[in-house]
Amino acid sequence: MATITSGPKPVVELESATVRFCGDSGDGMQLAGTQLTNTSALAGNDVATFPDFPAEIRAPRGTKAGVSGFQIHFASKDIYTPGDQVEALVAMNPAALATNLSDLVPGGILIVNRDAFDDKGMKQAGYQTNPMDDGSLSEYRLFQVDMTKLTRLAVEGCGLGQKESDRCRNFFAMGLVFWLYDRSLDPTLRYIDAKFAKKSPAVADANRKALMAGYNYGETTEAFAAQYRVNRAELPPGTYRNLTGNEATAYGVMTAAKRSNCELFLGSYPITPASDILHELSRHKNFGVRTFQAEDEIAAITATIGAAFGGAMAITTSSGPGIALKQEAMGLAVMTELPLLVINVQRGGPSTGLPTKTEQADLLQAMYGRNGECPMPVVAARSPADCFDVVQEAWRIAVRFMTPVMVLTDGYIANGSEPWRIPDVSKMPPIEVKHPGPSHNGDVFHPYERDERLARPWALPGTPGLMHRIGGLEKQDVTGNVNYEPDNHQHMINTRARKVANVANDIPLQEVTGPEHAGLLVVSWGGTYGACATAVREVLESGGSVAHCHLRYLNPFPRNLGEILGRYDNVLVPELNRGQLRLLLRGEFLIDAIGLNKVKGKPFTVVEVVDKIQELLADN
Amino acid sequence: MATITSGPKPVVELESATVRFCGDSGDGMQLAGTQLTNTSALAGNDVATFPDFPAEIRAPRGTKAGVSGFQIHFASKDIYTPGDQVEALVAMNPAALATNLSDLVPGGILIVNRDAFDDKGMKQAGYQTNPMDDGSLSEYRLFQVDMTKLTRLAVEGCGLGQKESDRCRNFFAMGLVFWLYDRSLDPTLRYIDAKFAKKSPAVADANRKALMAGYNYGETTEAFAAQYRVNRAELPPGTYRNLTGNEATAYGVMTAAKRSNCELFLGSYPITPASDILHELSRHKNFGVRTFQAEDEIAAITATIGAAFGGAMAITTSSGPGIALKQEAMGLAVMTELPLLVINVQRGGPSTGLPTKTEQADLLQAMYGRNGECPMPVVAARSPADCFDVVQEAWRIAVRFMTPVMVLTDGYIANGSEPWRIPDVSKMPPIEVKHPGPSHNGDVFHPYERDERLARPWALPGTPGLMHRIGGLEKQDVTGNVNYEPDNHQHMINTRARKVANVANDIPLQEVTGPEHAGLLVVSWGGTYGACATAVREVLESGGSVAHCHLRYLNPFPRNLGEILGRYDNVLVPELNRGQLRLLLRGEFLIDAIGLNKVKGKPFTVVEVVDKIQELLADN
Amino acid sequence: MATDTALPVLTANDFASDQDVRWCPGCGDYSILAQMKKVLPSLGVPREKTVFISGIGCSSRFPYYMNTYGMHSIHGRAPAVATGLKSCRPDLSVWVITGDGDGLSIGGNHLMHCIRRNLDINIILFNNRIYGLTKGQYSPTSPVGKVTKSTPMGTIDNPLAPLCIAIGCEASFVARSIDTNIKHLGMVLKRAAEHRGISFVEVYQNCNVFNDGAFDYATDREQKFDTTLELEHGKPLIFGKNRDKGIRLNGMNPEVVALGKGISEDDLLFHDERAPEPTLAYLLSRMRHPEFPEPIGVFRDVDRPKYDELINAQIAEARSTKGEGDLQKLY
Amino acid sequence: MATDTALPVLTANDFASDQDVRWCPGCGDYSILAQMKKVLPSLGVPREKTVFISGIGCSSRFPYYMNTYGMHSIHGRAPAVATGLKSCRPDLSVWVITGDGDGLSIGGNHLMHCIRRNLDINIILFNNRIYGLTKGQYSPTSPVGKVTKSTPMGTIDNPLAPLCIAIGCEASFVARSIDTNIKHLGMVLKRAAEHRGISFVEVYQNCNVFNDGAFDYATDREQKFDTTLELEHGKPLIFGKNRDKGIRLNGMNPEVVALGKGISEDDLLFHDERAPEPTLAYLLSRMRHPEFPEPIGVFRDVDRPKYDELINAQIAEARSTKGEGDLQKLY
Ligand SMILES: Cc1ncc(C[n+]2csc(CCOP(=O)(O)OP(=O)(O)O)c2C)c(N)n1
Ligand SMILES: Cc1ncc(C[n+]2csc(CCOP(=O)(O)OP(=O)(O)O)c2C)c(N)n1
Ligand code: SF4
Ligand code: SF4
Ligand SMILES: [Mg+2]
Ligand SMILES: [Mg+2]
Repeated sequence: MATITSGPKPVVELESATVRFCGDSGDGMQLAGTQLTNTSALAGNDVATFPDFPAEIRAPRGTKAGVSGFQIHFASKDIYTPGDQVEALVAMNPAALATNLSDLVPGGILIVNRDAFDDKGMKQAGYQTNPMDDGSLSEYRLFQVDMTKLTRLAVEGCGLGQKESDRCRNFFAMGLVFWLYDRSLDPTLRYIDAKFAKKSPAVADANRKALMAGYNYGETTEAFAAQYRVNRAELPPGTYRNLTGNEATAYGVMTAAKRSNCELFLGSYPITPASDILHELSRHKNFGVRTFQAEDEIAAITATIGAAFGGAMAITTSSGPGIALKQEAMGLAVMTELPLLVINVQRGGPSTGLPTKTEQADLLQAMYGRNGECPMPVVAARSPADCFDVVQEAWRIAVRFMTPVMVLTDGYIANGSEPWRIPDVSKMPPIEVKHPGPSHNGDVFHPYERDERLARPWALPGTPGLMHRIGGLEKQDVTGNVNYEPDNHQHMINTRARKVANVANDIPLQEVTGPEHAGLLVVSWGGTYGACATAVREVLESGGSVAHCHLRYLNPFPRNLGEILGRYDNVLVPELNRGQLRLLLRGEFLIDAIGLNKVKGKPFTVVEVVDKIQELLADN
Repeated sequence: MATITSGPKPVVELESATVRFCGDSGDGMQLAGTQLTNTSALAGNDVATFPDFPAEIRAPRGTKAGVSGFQIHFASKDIYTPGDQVEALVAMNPAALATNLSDLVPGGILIVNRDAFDDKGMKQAGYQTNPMDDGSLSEYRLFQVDMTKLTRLAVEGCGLGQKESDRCRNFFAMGLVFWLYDRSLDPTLRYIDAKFAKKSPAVADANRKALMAGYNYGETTEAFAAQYRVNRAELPPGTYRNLTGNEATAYGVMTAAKRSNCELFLGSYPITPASDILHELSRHKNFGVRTFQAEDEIAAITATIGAAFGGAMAITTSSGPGIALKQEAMGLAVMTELPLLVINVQRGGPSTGLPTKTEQADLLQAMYGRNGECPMPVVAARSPADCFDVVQEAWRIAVRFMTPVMVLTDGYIANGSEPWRIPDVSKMPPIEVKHPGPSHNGDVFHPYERDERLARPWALPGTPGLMHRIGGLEKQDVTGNVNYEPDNHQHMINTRARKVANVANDIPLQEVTGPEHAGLLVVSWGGTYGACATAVREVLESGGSVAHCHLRYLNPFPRNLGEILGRYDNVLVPELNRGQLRLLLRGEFLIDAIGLNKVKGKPFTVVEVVDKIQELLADN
Repeated sequence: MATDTALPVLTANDFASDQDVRWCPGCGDYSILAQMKKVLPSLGVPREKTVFISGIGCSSRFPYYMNTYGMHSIHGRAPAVATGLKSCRPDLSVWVITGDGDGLSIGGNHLMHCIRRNLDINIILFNNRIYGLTKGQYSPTSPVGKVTKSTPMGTIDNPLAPLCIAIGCEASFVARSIDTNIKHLGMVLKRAAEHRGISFVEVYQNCNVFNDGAFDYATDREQKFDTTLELEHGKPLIFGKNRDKGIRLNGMNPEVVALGKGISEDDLLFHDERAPEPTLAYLLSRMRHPEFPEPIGVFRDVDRPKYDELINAQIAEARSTKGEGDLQKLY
Repeated sequence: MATDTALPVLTANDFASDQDVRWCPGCGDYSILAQMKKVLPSLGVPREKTVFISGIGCSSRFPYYMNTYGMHSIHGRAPAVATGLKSCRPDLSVWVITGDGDGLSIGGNHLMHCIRRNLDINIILFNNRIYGLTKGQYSPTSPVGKVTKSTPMGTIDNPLAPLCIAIGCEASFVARSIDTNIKHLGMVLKRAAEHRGISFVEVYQNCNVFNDGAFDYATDREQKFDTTLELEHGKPLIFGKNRDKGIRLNGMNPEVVALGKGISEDDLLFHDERAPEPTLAYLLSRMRHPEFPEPIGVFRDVDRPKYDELINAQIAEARSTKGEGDLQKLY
């Protein structure tokens, strides 16, 4: 297979690069982004990505509402975010240029498909005059490329109609960018083979040609003076692959099932941005994964409860509105003390809100969304790859304490991706699950007789002698019989609360990055990890007195959290909500935590966090 | 109609009396209690009641699970609770005696139906020997009455079978108690006429005879040495009637509908203890009340949203589990900014929990049970009669700010009753509702153009020129068009929050009973008002340094709450949950509020609150 | 464990739990419970392999009284709970107990989808045409005009016919019986248990406290022969104390005819449980008192692919084609 | 306001909102939207008296494109929203727009209860046999074996037939049409609007992105005459390019017969929209491709009491018997 090695032009070495492809939903920008991501990951870079697509299935072609983008940040150092600003922007049409230009750094590389700038296209984008001619782009390094024409030329003779030919444009754009960043074409050529060679050789051939054409265009034309190169990053040794958060979640639950030797059952109802977990898991039936696409979210979780009663590793996945619908049933899971996972891929709310945008506004719903005193452990993933670890940790807690556990991720990390260090399955410790064996002494079984952690036995239907009934009415401790006595109710309310509190004894102590004592402690949770970690690192490097504490465990909090919070003059809690963790910290620890809150459907930029930190440090 | 005036025996005057009828679910104890309650209310006493019945429809006759009780506290001073302890207990069978005796004060009056103490009955109650003979009741003033025999004798010749005859026993018991407390029989005789005279004269006649027989038994037999009398209380002038919380809620919404000149629509699905609101409202169709018994709670609230869109005063009623199911739809109401009431008659949780028991554990669900940042005003009623005022206040807020409002009551005040001062309809101020009129200029209507309070216009379908579409997706301010722009989302998130915060400017300042400064401030909300108010009064009378602040408005808090909290050395928050208001107060005001928490399905006793207050005052 | 699977001969009492039964005296639920306890030992399924799942309602208290595994879940969701359980544990014999409110009001959608998927479980719907546990509001099966706590002027909702719904979803087994008709009820429960795939059974149940006598027409010694009709596979539709009346098809519509005077059994509509098309079953499910005698017995009993079998078959197929999953390869 | 109620003559464009339509190019929803805009002006209902309520889905974006009142509510709940609105505002003409997922999956129960109550609204179900908005999972109407994002090995759920469900709930008006058959679609929408009581219409709609060609058999120039059958009241069931085939009743089962050679039109099954019993409509709703041509047009059109009329009639009756409510008296 053809391998093109770097050509004659000078190569500039960079520590990191941030590139964004943008165009119409139909232009295949997500694919372009994914290819550059995987290629960079294979090249040993650390990468972080941010796909951003419209809520509409497909808005009218050429409109701003229809613009789809994919941003990749790849570097030779370790990075945690897809980058605040774009250094190279590829715009396939006027609408894409209009909606994305503001993110391009001054002096940044701007590659535009000139052919798309006809009157209609410009009108849809709201351009009176062609921005490439009216000087409005002068502050950027503009490269006007007739991508449509060039692609058509390149694929001539592949026997494609014009429509199909134009579909190859994204490969041309990829080729050009790959040349610009000195990336190998091999992974993409392999992808083309795997994807199209059989189905339609003509298309495969055309895509290949377009890709090459783009690459050669960069190399041969005068337009581009130099190439850039980002060397491999010093990641911990191991083999890596690129993974999105939803993929990592799916792999994580499959791995947890294996480690606990359980059959895996997923009860789910499709909803953006959680559906991909269902899609991924449904592809792995040979792992004994049963996926049940239910009639609604309530059926999804109650089926999950049924599966848990039967002894499966049972999980349900959804997002905001669907989670709201599951709350009553979560109460049943708490009452029956069955282990299961409720995975909430948070999206923009309230109500239907902004389905394809990210947010962190379901933390309090996770804590308090149910009727009555109904405690559930809550954990949150901090990055795409972290989803893999967090769901396994959640399952460990669920079975050890016999309780449903809420796992929070969000649209940003669910769709975003990063390199994931492939673990060695044989080295993973088992997740211990105990089921009481048959009993023949004829005694009545006690389903609510508890162990030292206050967990009840997970007795499975089919086991002789352990017949018992559970349900949502208050029950007598030990016997599990329905019971309305005042003291028993108080005892059970306390017991359920203490059981969840006990989880704190089974999780690691909270760690802090940065100094033991400082002017400011940044406390974050979930998907804002990347921005906060990067921001704190930058401020530390510039000598600021700040530390970072990122919470994976939100209920219960780690045992030492209160002590940690006490060590710092100020506490800053950046959240993509109006201050939900902040309320919990204030209420539990009575500290005057300060909030940095943003609810725009977008993640924090590093700069936003840095500025707030500097502001607070300045105030002192 | 016969009126029996007080007889020869001496009459002891009391300031208050606490009486409890208890027996099998089939023994008509609720009726007995209600009659004594109404009679006492008519006699001008202040009264407070506590009906307590089993969750089972009808547990096996004679079992402890089947015991039903009704407690009445009537007094010549104003009272806020049904009384901690019982001064006179009427037990119709062994199970009732066994389960209720512990609440009777030492030296208290104990009236027992001797006939019910056969072997079977005593076995079911767990008595080895007859408690009336083994001296175990010696510390009480025991009166053994052969109620069954006496009743049968009394109703002889009314032409009833034995089963029906025995059904009259509760009237015999009533008669006896009425004599004991020197109460008029007239209201009960009137009740008998109204209820049975037409349907079955024989039954009416028998009940009348049984009632008289009981009364005469007290007067004529030697057994009872004296009568007791509780004089009329010094209640504010006006005409009073006795009302349960659910009745008051129903009357309140009907009154609010009238005051705002709206048609009333109730969308509801039956659930204990909220169903009686549906039952009551469905009886008043001539007030233009439309009651829709929906297929489930989700249909109930979404139908309510549809009715609100159409311009009705739309409300939905439910309890814990049903409220959990309504959360997603509440989000739609918040997003569409339509006025409606969600009334939650709280019951014991979590999950199905203790359906007939009371609890206050849905406050945080009310605040945070929805996905995304989804603020809703929350108000709570403090007593049965207060429900009448609170729902009207809630509706005033809902229409003035165009927002759904959550109203919290609980099983204790919903089923309990107290005298309610009948208001003068003609003197009630209207609740102002504005609907924009037709527009003929052909301009596009702006459904999200706001007034100074940030409320949007309530434009009704049918109005020419105002055609518009609303929904659950994020919308552009002013135009109301679907909009996913980051800054608009932030703006709308802030606007919805500010709008709810603005309610604080339209509600009265928080008041405090007791000293301006003191060692302790008791902060309560909802149905615990009575116990807290009484406890604080007692401690104040005994010279303790304490004050009481009862919150009707839970979101937003009154503007001056923070300032008030600051004035006291300590803050005690008694709640029938694990500290939900406490969390909110700590989180918002960073004060180290102390909790008195009880989750037993029962209200606080005054003593429990007094003891805690004394303990805290002692610590200082 | 051989001893356990070797099925010691069990009696009805072996299936009784240690909890005392808490329905109102005289409630129809008692006799359904009694018949269930009588039928189960005859099925050869050990107690520990039997699971009762219910929602909320008087009827839904049922599982507490059975010495089997059970879950008294939440209102309306039992069919969904059962779907998760049976999909993972096809080895279990799963029964769903529900009421006319639990199953047709809040739970109607789960019932519908569970039936159309043909999950191999038995659903018994106790139809007392009222909400019992919440003390007497009308239900989706209450007749129009019914005065209840929530409808003082009578209901205005046209009732749902449970069997019409089940047949509309292509239920593979559909039957009806009556609480007091204990021999017939026992037979129907046994047939339901024996059928593979979804078995949907409506049982007329008297709520003597809040809807007493709702089914007197069908239980009354005198009337019942004229108001009900026992379906028998392959037999003509005959009823009446002296079996002198029958149902004849007139076009698409059934009509009541008197036998004799020129009309013989052969002129009558013959019952066919196994008719591949549900149209006949649908027509029978539409026959209502007082116009018609109401059919009881098995309306439909056909074989269809079962959800729990299919979901596990796909697992097996995937394993045989792709081989047992290997995480290390997957990563 | 006379000027408004005096109905200025409106055109399709008057019913278009100012929002640009955001469906994929080529989506079947466009032609349904076009027909709706065409039909509405002919109904004589002013725009401000018309309300469109939808749930969530591509189809449910519909209200945004109409210059009427509208609500894009939450997933599956549109029928319930409409129930509250229509009960309080019988003066409005209310349309519910839903999809096969919105209406039959999460919303199945509300649909069922709304239909059985016979609320006087029109429900249009866009059936594309897929979840469009969430990008291609199978829906309750997807055929068994359908490979989708969530069923890589094919679905195992037996699909629901929307019309069977509607008829099982005694819908008083039931019809079916096809997005591309615009004349027929317009006719059906008009008939639905004219019917008083619930009008349930299933529209075959092509999702050209996630389920392209699902209905080719019914739209293809060549085949459609053999694969669909236009129902006409009082007419025999005839189909085929040369109208040379018909449906005959064989016992309870329909069968396809060739006309001529001994079989005349009179031997065929005749359509009767107004049959009081829904059995015929049910039988027709069971006819499926490829065994049978699929009937399109009006299956059933009968008159039944309407929920919104009844609920308001009780108010009126209460007022006339008890007199307008007086709070002071009540207290
Ligand atoms: C979510 C929820 N909504 C409402 C209720 C109250 N509720 C309990 S049972 C019931 C209906 C019972 O009727 P049915 O299913 O016919 O059972 P029955 O008591 O008649 O046997 C209702 C409305 C509940 N427990 N949970
Ligand atoms: C409570 C809730 N659950 C799930 C979703 C995600 N969702 C939106 S539309 C849809 C199904 C759409 O299918 P259909 O009703 O057939 O409409 P179509 O897009 O095919 O027109 C789903 C699952 C949601 N928005 N809300
Ligand atoms: S209320 Fe009716 S259904 Fe419930 S237990 Fe009593 S009699 Fe049976
Ligand atoms: S996804 Fe399908 S249904 Fe949705 S708009 Fe596109 S083509 Fe239409
Ligand atoms: Mg019932
Ligand atoms: Mg669809």
